[in-house]
Amino acid sequence: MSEILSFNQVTYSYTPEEPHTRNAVEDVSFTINKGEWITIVGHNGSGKSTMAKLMSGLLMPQQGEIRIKREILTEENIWDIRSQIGIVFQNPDNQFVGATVQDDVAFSLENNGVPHEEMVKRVHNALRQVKMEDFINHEPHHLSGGQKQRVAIAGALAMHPQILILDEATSMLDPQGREEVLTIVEALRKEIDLTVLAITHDLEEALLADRIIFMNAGKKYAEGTPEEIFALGDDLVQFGLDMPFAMKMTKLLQAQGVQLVGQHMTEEELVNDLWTSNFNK
Amino acid sequence: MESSRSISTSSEKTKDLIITSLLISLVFVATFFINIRLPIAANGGLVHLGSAMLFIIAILFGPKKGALAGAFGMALFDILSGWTLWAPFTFITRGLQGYIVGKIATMHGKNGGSFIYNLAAIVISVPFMLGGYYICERVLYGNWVIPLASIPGNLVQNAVGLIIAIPVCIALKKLPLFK
Amino acid sequence: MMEKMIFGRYIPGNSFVHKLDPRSKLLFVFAFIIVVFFANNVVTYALLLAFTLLVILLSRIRLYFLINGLKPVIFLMLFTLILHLFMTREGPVLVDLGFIKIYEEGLRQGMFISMRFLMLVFMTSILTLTTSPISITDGLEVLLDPFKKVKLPVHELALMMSISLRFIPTLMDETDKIMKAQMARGSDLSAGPIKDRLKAVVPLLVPLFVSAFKRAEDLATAMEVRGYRGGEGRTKYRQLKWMVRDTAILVVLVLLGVLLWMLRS
Amino acid sequence: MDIQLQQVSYAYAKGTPFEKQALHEVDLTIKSGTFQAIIGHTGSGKSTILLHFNGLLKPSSGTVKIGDRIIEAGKKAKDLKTVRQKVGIVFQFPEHQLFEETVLKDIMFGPMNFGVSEEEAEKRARELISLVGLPEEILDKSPFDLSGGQMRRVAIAGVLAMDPEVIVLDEPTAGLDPRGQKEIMDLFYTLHKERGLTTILVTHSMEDAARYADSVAIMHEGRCVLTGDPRTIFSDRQTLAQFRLEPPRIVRFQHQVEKMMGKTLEKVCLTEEELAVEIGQAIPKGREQQ
Ligand SMILES: Nc1ncnc2c1ncn2[C@@H]1O[C@H](COP(=O)(O)OP(=O)(O)OP(=O)(O)O)[C@@H](O)[C@H]1O
Ligand SMILES: Nc1ncnc2c1ncn2[C@@H]1O[C@H](COP(=O)(O)OP(=O)(O)OP(=O)(O)O)[C@@H](O)[C@H]1O
Ligand SMILES: [Mg+2]
Ligand SMILES: [Mg+2]
Repeated sequence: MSEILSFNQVTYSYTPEEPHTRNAVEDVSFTINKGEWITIVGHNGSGKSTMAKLMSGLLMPQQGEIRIKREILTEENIWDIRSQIGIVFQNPDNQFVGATVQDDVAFSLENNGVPHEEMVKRVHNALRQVKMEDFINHEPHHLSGGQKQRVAIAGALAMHPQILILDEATSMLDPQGREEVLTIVEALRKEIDLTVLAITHDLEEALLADRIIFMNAGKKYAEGTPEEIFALGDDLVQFGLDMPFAMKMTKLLQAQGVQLVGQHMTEEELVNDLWTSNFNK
Repeated sequence: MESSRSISTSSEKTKDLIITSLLISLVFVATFFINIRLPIAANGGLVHLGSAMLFIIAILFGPKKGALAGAFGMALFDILSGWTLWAPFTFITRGLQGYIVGKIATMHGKNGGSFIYNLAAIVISVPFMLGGYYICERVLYGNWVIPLASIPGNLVQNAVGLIIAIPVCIALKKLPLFK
Repeated sequence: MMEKMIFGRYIPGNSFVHKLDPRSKLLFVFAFIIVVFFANNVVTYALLLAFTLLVILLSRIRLYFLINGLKPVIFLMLFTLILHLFMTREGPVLVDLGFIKIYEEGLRQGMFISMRFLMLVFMTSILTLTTSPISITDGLEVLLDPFKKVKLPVHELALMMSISLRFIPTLMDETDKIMKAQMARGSDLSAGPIKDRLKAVVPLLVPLFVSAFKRAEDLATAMEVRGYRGGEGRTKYRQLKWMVRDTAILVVLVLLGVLLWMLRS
Repeated sequence: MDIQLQQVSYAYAKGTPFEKQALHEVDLTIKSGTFQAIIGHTGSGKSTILLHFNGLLKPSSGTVKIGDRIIEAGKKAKDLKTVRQKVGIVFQFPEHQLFEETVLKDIMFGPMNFGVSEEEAEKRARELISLVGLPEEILDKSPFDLSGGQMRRVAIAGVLAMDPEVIVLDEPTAGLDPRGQKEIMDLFYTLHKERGLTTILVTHSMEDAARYADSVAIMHEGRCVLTGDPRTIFSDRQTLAQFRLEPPRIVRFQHQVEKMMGKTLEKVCLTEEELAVEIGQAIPKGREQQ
């Protein structure tokens, strides 16, 4: 496995001149490998978006270093590095630059001086990948939130990025929109070997990840597989999150004296356990 | 808004450009969409807030943004609502007006915070606006008298703009955003 | 999502005029405004009128839209006509009502000026009815390109235009929402004593500015991550194509201008 | 205060080429003191209907009765202020409506518009700020210096300060972290229970509708297609699917469990706690010892 992004003791404060306010991100380290799906979870204000901005060089850490493909992120190489990272932000309206869908997808290509014929090819390709090619001439205010987010993903894909960062990209969407976006991202990962870093509050969404980084008040509280993180149980609730449905159910059932063997992440597992532990003996 | 050390100059420029763009949109929206019903005969009493918005922007953001927002925002309104022919005149006249208001309101380090300067800025800009339209319409109608007809309407617009802009500026000045 | 865009007059279509390059349309309208002032007698005005009608036909715009666009200016046109009728006192008297006399020259002048006015309004309307605001912006950007030499930030201005066009619907939506929210809290622009109506402006505009700034910040971030760093080294996705028809229509206009110049008295 | 919609239709941009019929002959009655959920696919007309509850929109045809006030299509509705005071609306992202210099002033803004005295308004603000779970010091801060979650609470306090009899919520928890979401929903539920506030919740979350509502109405393409108690509505998978909705997770899970057990439970459960008890009772206890 090859390392693609790493934080090494990164600290960032929006107000370094006020030592009493807590740092937005404090002493955070982790490594992400190529092809992984990582999720960052944490309460409102725990520093997740700040981390996304640090990764793309929108902010520079006051301490520590960030490496992208083992290269340290500096003021000099940010433009090069940005072209390898795609970010989709939370508010679908505030990141749509172009007048129409195709203009928006082309925006990053234009910025990077991609020749015209190549641009046309890439725009169509990217829109096909997110299944929006029928909307090529639509204006943003005629699209739903989920569709706008898919266009934003296409805009990122057009640059053939190595890493796709989703900063709560689904949190302003309705359930259908959320579903649309997640399905597309999952499909893409298989299709083009993308590394995905998703920031979210949605624990069911976090279950999709290979690994979860759990933030609390600017610090990394825990890191591990979904099983490991959700085993923290009450800590999750205490730090602003919640337990996934199946786990909550497991606990409640056990409190009712129902026999269950272990902790369960998904409903299927739980139902199976219910069956084997209680009926199928 | 963020700490100085993280921001390169290119990003400041980008942000500035976008803010100006949104100010243009705001002038347009105020002209096209925000109406206030007042007991004035003109227009059935509906007065738009375009001029007020233009004054507010010029006072808070200075001559350059004032001029751009006025010129583009108001000309865009003309183009998009059937006054295409007037758009170039509006562009010049309203741009000039935004510039004058912004220039005077931010003179002598006042930065849009002085009641007297803001008032003077708007009042002084009015003759320029009226004159600008007068000259342009003179060309259009080939007559010295007809353009006089639009003066009362323009005066009302400016007066309402003044009455609204001055208190709103005071309120906005208190925001962390504009300190 | 919301189909609430009721602004803008562009009517998509496939006519000859629609298909023209925005640059040629802009140049055309600009030149037309000059040419119109050449006309000064019946023949030249008739020629101009015929030409205008031809362009209207070619644009295949329903007359309804053009007439509709006239609404705001119809009063001005009538006013111009009447003023000229009564104020010009040259030539033979046509109508004599004792206290009012209408002279032939007055009628001529009134008719001519109103017609000139009408043709200008029509031509500029056709431009905006057949060209989307964003194409107009594209066209202007290219036409103004030479001015880069005198430090006119053409790229920035064009980008500014396109971003503000893009955000108009969003901000209109936002305005509507804030208005409703404040109305629900008892502050209303359209009802109550005048003092209260004026007071209701602050609760509307403050959140509107705050929101616009938040959006500006987000958008700046989004643009920068997508590699935006000013106009240098950028390529353009939207390409304008200058066709034979674009040259043709400008040539025709020049010929018309020459003809009018020769025929004017 | 009952709210009753009779044959209410509404069209946006009426009389323009962009006319959009958003509501079609909606009949809906919300009894005083109920917790009513309104659910439906995006664009089904939920937000539009909500704007009729306090006269922010007037029906194109039909009538809206709010308590003893009647708002009728075609008639001029005078003095909507009393209605607006009695029906408070918490819009989606209510923090976008904050504008005053201090949190205190912002909370006082609503009540003072409705003629409440300054002292009384301030008293209410001080009470409410702790009710929404914020420290009193915050009253003197600028609302723009607060975090998103805090701003949301201040905005909610601003609506509650009007002392409404009915409170209408349009997705009040969007964008908050799970704990914030739960706290806000619990706050509204407590208010509903303790003060008898009629509560109308517009939501995409079937879970919230199931957990809190006494009555559920489904909107579909501008029509109110179904109303009823949540147990009945959420147990009917087919009907929900027809309106592009899914049953809440808990109901889906119950379904899975029932399939596995090969028998149905006594009732359709709407909360995790309820279901756990039901399953506990359905499990063949005797066999555990075997
Ligand atoms: N532009 C800024 N200026 C000053 N402080 C900021 C700024 N942006 C964020 N902060 C502060 O930094 C901390 C971390 O914020 P961040 O936006 O990274 O949190 P988050 O985890 O993304 O929260 P959310 O879930 O609400 O998006 C918060 O305490 C926040 O108040
Ligand atoms: N101001 C407006 N102008 C024109 N059409 C509108 C306007 N507001 C809403 N609509 C349209 O009316 C219909 C109903 O919209 P509404 O906002 O009530 O739906 P909703 O159920 O609240 O959707 P969501 O779940 O996305 O909030 C939609 O088709 C929408 O596009
Ligand atoms: Mg964030
Ligand atoms: Mg809605």
